[in-house]
Amino acid sequence: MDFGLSEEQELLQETVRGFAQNECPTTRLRELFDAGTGHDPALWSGLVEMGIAGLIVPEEQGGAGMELLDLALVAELLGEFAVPGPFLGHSLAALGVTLVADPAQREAILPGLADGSQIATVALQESAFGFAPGEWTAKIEGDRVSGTKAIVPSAGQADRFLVGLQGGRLAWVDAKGEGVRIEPVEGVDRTRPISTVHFAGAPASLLGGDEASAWRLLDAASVLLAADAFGAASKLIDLDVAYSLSREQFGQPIAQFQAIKHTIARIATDIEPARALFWYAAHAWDHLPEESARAASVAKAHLTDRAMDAARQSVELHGGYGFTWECEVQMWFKRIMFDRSCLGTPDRHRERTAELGGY
Amino acid sequence: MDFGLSEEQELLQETVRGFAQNECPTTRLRELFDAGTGHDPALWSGLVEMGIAGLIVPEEQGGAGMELLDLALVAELLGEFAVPGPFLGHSLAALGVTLVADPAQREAILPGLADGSQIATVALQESAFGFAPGEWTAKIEGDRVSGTKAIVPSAGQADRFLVGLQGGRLAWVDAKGEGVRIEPVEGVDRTRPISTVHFAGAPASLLGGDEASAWRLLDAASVLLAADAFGAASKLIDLDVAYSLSREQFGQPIAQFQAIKHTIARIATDIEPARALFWYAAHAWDHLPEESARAASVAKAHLTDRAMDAARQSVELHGGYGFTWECEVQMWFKRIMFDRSCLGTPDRHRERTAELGGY
Amino acid sequence: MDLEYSAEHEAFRGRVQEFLKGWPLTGAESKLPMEEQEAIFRKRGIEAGFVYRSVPKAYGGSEQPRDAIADRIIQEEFYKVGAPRDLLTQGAGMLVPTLLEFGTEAQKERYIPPALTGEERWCQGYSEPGSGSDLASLQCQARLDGDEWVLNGQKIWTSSAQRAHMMFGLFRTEPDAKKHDGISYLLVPMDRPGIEVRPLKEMAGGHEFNEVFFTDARIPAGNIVGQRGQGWQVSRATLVHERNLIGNPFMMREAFSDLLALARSRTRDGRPAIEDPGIRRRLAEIEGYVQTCELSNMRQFTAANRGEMLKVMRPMMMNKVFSTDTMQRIARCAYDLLEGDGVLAPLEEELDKWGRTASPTGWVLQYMFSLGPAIAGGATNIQLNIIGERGYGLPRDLRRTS
Amino acid sequence: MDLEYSAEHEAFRGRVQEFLKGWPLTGAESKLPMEEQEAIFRKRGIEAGFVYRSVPKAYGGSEQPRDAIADRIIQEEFYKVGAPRDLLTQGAGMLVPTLLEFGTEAQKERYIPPALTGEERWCQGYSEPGSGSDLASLQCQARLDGDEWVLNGQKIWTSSAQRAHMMFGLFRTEPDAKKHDGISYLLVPMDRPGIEVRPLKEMAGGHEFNEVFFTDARIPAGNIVGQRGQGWQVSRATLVHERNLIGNPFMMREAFSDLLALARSRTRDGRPAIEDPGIRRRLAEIEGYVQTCELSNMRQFTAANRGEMLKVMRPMMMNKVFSTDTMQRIARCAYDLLEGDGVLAPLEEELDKWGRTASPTGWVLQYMFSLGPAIAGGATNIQLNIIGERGYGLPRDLRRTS
Repeated sequence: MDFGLSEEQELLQETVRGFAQNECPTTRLRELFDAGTGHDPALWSGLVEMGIAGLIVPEEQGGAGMELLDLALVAELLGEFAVPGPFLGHSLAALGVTLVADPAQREAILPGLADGSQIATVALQESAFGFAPGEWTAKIEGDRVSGTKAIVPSAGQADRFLVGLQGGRLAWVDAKGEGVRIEPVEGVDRTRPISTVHFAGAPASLLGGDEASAWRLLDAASVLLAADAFGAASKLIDLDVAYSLSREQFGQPIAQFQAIKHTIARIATDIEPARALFWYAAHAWDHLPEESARAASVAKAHLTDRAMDAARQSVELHGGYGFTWECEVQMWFKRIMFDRSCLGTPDRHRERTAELGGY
Repeated sequence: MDFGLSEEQELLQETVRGFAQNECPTTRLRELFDAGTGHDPALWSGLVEMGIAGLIVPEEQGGAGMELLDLALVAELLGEFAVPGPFLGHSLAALGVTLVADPAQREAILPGLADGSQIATVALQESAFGFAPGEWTAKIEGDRVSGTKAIVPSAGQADRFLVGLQGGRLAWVDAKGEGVRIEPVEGVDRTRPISTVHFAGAPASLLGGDEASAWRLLDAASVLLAADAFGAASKLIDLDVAYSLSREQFGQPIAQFQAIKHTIARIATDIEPARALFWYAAHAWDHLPEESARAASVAKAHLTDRAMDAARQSVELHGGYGFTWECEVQMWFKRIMFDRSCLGTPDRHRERTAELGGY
Repeated sequence: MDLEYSAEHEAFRGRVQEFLKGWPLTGAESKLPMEEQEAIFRKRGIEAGFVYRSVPKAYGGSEQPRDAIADRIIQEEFYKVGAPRDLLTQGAGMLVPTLLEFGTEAQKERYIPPALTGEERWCQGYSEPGSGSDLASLQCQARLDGDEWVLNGQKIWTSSAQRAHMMFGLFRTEPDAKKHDGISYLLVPMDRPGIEVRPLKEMAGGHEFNEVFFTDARIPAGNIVGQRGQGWQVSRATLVHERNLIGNPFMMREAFSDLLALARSRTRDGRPAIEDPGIRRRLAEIEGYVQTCELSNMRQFTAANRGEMLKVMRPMMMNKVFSTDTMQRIARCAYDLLEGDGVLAPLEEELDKWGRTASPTGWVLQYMFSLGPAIAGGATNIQLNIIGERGYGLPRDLRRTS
Repeated sequence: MDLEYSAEHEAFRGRVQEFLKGWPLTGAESKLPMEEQEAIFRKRGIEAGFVYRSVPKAYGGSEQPRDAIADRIIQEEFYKVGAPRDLLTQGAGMLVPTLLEFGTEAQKERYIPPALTGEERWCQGYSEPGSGSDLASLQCQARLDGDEWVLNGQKIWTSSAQRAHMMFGLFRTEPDAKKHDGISYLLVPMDRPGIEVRPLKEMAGGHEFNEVFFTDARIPAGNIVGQRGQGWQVSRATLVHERNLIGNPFMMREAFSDLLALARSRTRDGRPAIEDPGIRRRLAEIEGYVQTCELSNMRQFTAANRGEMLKVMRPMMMNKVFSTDTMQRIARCAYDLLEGDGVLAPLEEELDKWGRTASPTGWVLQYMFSLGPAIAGGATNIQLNIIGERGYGLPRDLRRTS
């Protein structure tokens, strides 16, 4: 009975933190953010070298065979440093393949994902509203996939797409192959670019799966997005504290004003205890199948919503500066907008929580 | 084009304020509150003498023939001083009779209400949930009324009941007559006692009316309850200001702490501008029939909800003392609970606002 | 209380409506660039006595007798058809009233007419990096050198500076005087050497604000309004104007209508979102706030019209916090209705429109912009201090005494 | 991370469950008054090693090796069947740990055993009218006169004082020392002449709190815990306990279950309220807070168990504000579900139950009680100061220096 991180997990977080501090400090993040490509090959290589690309890929296929909790701990730190890149889509694609592919397919696909020689991403949600597998309409006929997918993360960098089909099945599609048209969409979060992807008879391998496995994949997505939002919100608290101590008004740091102090204390109280939500949701995904779906939806809804509140408060706390492109706050504000809107808003996940909880 | 009070109306408010200050100061209110009868014959006589009992009764029947706005301005002040007594039920009963009775009935009933020789009240809502005329089930057969009514204000003091019947019709019933059983219910607001009233073939005069006229009566009730809640919340702001200036902590008045100062500023900002809501709803009832229903529901929902927020904040602001029976705050807290719960909660009135607004 | 207009005012409204049949322009005029069309129509409005009513004819206004109800009718009717009336620019809206009160005859003649037409564009130089809500602490210097002021320092949050010909601003001219007493109100041509405008990009991507740097920039000694050291008092007049501009109730009602339209067009569970009971209640609750803004505004308008402003000092102080909160409620609800479209970036072409919107990306922009008012023109915390202190007699904040 | 219990602990749970088959009592014992039944069972729990595990056998505890997981298992299993375990009274919960840390041998022997059984009931005398959240400013005096302390002054918010035999309290014994240094921790028999208890009725109508007045009341000089002037430090230990007591996650989950039950039983538009989509989302949002309480508690529990409390200092500081907010959310939602029943007064017989509820009047009571925690044990504003200052290094409030 132990609800805490292992030494290995704390070390993993320290390692990723050290990497992010060195390779993605705010100055570098700012360059990438302004450039707007949402990708930096060097950064991604660094993560690949650390084994992040294959963290959750089984050891037999060259991965580290770790659990969703480990991946979520990485996601937290990538959120904290707003690290740009294809981590989210790539991790979910690897997870999806692991979940539903047969041994031969796994053997064919996963080693390339684990060693980073290929980047993959997921194409699941089809509109602003639908994200549930029951709403997916993409079809496979023979070995050709057709359909349109919205909010596909890092599609421009991807070599392969894991595509959600009617009935929750998943297919594997070559991003550079025929019948695939990537339509970049300007997303608000410039660290994780999005596209609409049109598949018109694109050659594909059907991997298998059903609605249950598709939900399982979505639950993992919820956990990673919740962890990312938590990391981003933690960073905002740090920025708030630093700004309130350095910014003077009426001859004293604004932190001296109780209204400012209490605003920060309230943001922190909203966020810090909720760290346990994504820990638990990840652990439940790994070990407590009966709790897993509900825990994932609770974590996604609660953490992304509270993080959004924190972001709004942080902008206000930074005064006029908070409203500028120059102020760091906006980069995390937008990161959280992505986490909150992508693959089911808090409302959607609350409706699911109620449903699963037998309200 | 003028959205403000007339000199007469300001004078009316001054008069009622002077009366309440003299006859119902907090010390007297406290006695009545602790006694729990929710009535003080001397206080009511004073209001009768000032013409409040017949304020809205037509001049032909001995009343002052004033408008709902005037009555609402009185209600505001009765809320501000939490004046106990049958004002609400009596005023609504007089209004209801004026709305639907035929000339002979008006002549028979209204003079007694206007001169205060009789006290009347309304028996409309039948359960915690239903308050809309469409949900009334009380029946009249011949000249006998049967049915059960909940949350009847000041039933113990009433000589007559105005009873809502199926289809929104209204009947006039002798409170002391056969077939009437008054079951006092302990209400949280000890300034306006409530009862469940059972009518079992009680002799009655059918006055007439339909769902539309019943709604009109309910709209007037919404305006009066909203005005009462506004007055109560204004009083709470005064109490908050006074307490925060007098109570010392860490060697200074707690008003010196920005958190306290801002709490008061926020409460006041929630309440003060919303004064215009009950003014408008009352004026619309008097002169703008097309706006009237929606304005009444908006005012009831918004003002009673904001006043409830103000009450909770005021308790917290008063610290441990705020939690006691001794602290004045509780009397207005409970007054507002009544205003908010009686004849349709904010949720109910918002659903109606949406419906009427063609959302 | 009477929400009807008098027969005289209804007749006046008729004249306004009649006049407004002339907008939009027709024929050859309708082919002109929009800016010219607006200038033409505004000029006609002045001639008809509907535009710039409080500005003397000598300076280009229509010099009408004070009549708040007529003003309101004009506002309503012009708003309905979107016709050009008084410019709400910094120049027409803020500089002109200040000059009318404090300017010399020569200043009025020189500056007011082109500010009214918009031919000469103005920006406001008050805020500085070190003095956001604390104007009295400003540092920008003006030193008199012969018959010229020499300016040094930095202004920030200068909106439209990139397009402005002139700036009215506050500069510290008496370094030895106490905080409030050492400031003067100067008029600065933006084309002088030593003045540099740098854009401040907003988080949403637009560019409305700027930093303005002064390095030994020289302007004539006569470009001062009021006396030396009197700038603080001179500027108060325009600050009051600024505060009143915020919280336009028409804007609020329009934003709410747009929100309702959004709720009708978005989907929940395969049906219009507006049919969801939870959304309906949330919208109705927001309408309570919107209606409060409108009606509180009407109450203040009446008090102004009656000359009883003292009676509405408290609600006036609250306008800004209240309307900011209300706009945030609207924008948040809209953002929730966007669902997955909340990941979209505002479109380039929408960035300059702080106004109505129908598109998802426009709502994303509103969602970010709705944070702006909490910051602009005095942060919410400062406003709450004002309400608590001036409105309810609570003590002022303590200051560090080191 | 591993939410399973080890085989040893599962075996331990088995033993606890086996033991708990003895509750409720049966046969002749079940006819005894409930208080006696509880005493009997609690005694058996001590003998079995499940109750008062951290108290030495010499003083009536069961003196078990420290094992936080075993404690948790006991808590879970006892809670499930509602069996009597460690009393959470002021005596057992707060005085006993203090005496164990600071008491003399004689004090331990005299006071701990009857506090554990509840035969001797204690109340806490900290708060005073002039020092709510600011304990160090307290004024109640104790003057040494020969071999007796002479007490004068007033305490307030003394819960259960009307039923207490003894009070542990803070008194100013060194009037010349600095604020914190002049306070001593005294043990006061409540039956002494010169002590008067007056009830403080709560707004809901109940009577749990009191004022206690001292007028030349005399107690033996030896009734002091720790040294003279050390009372502040002695009391900190129990304050830490008090803070931890607030925010029981079981209580939160139960209250949420009760809320769900209420939503099932109430009607909206002729159907169960729980079918309303808006209510469902609101309930699910509240569950997010409830789950956060539970899991944050579990995280803190693990840290305590590992001896890594420093890692969870921040969430620990937040427990009180967070759980108070969450209980308020629950009570508010319940109050909305009550609709018209929100006018009802709490029933007399419910007034002493601060716990679970199924009746509308019980929820009205909860609605009022949910305000209590924001006030008790340090108001929310003070807690926010602590979080900001100790948790995040922000500066302390300024004080008036007059």
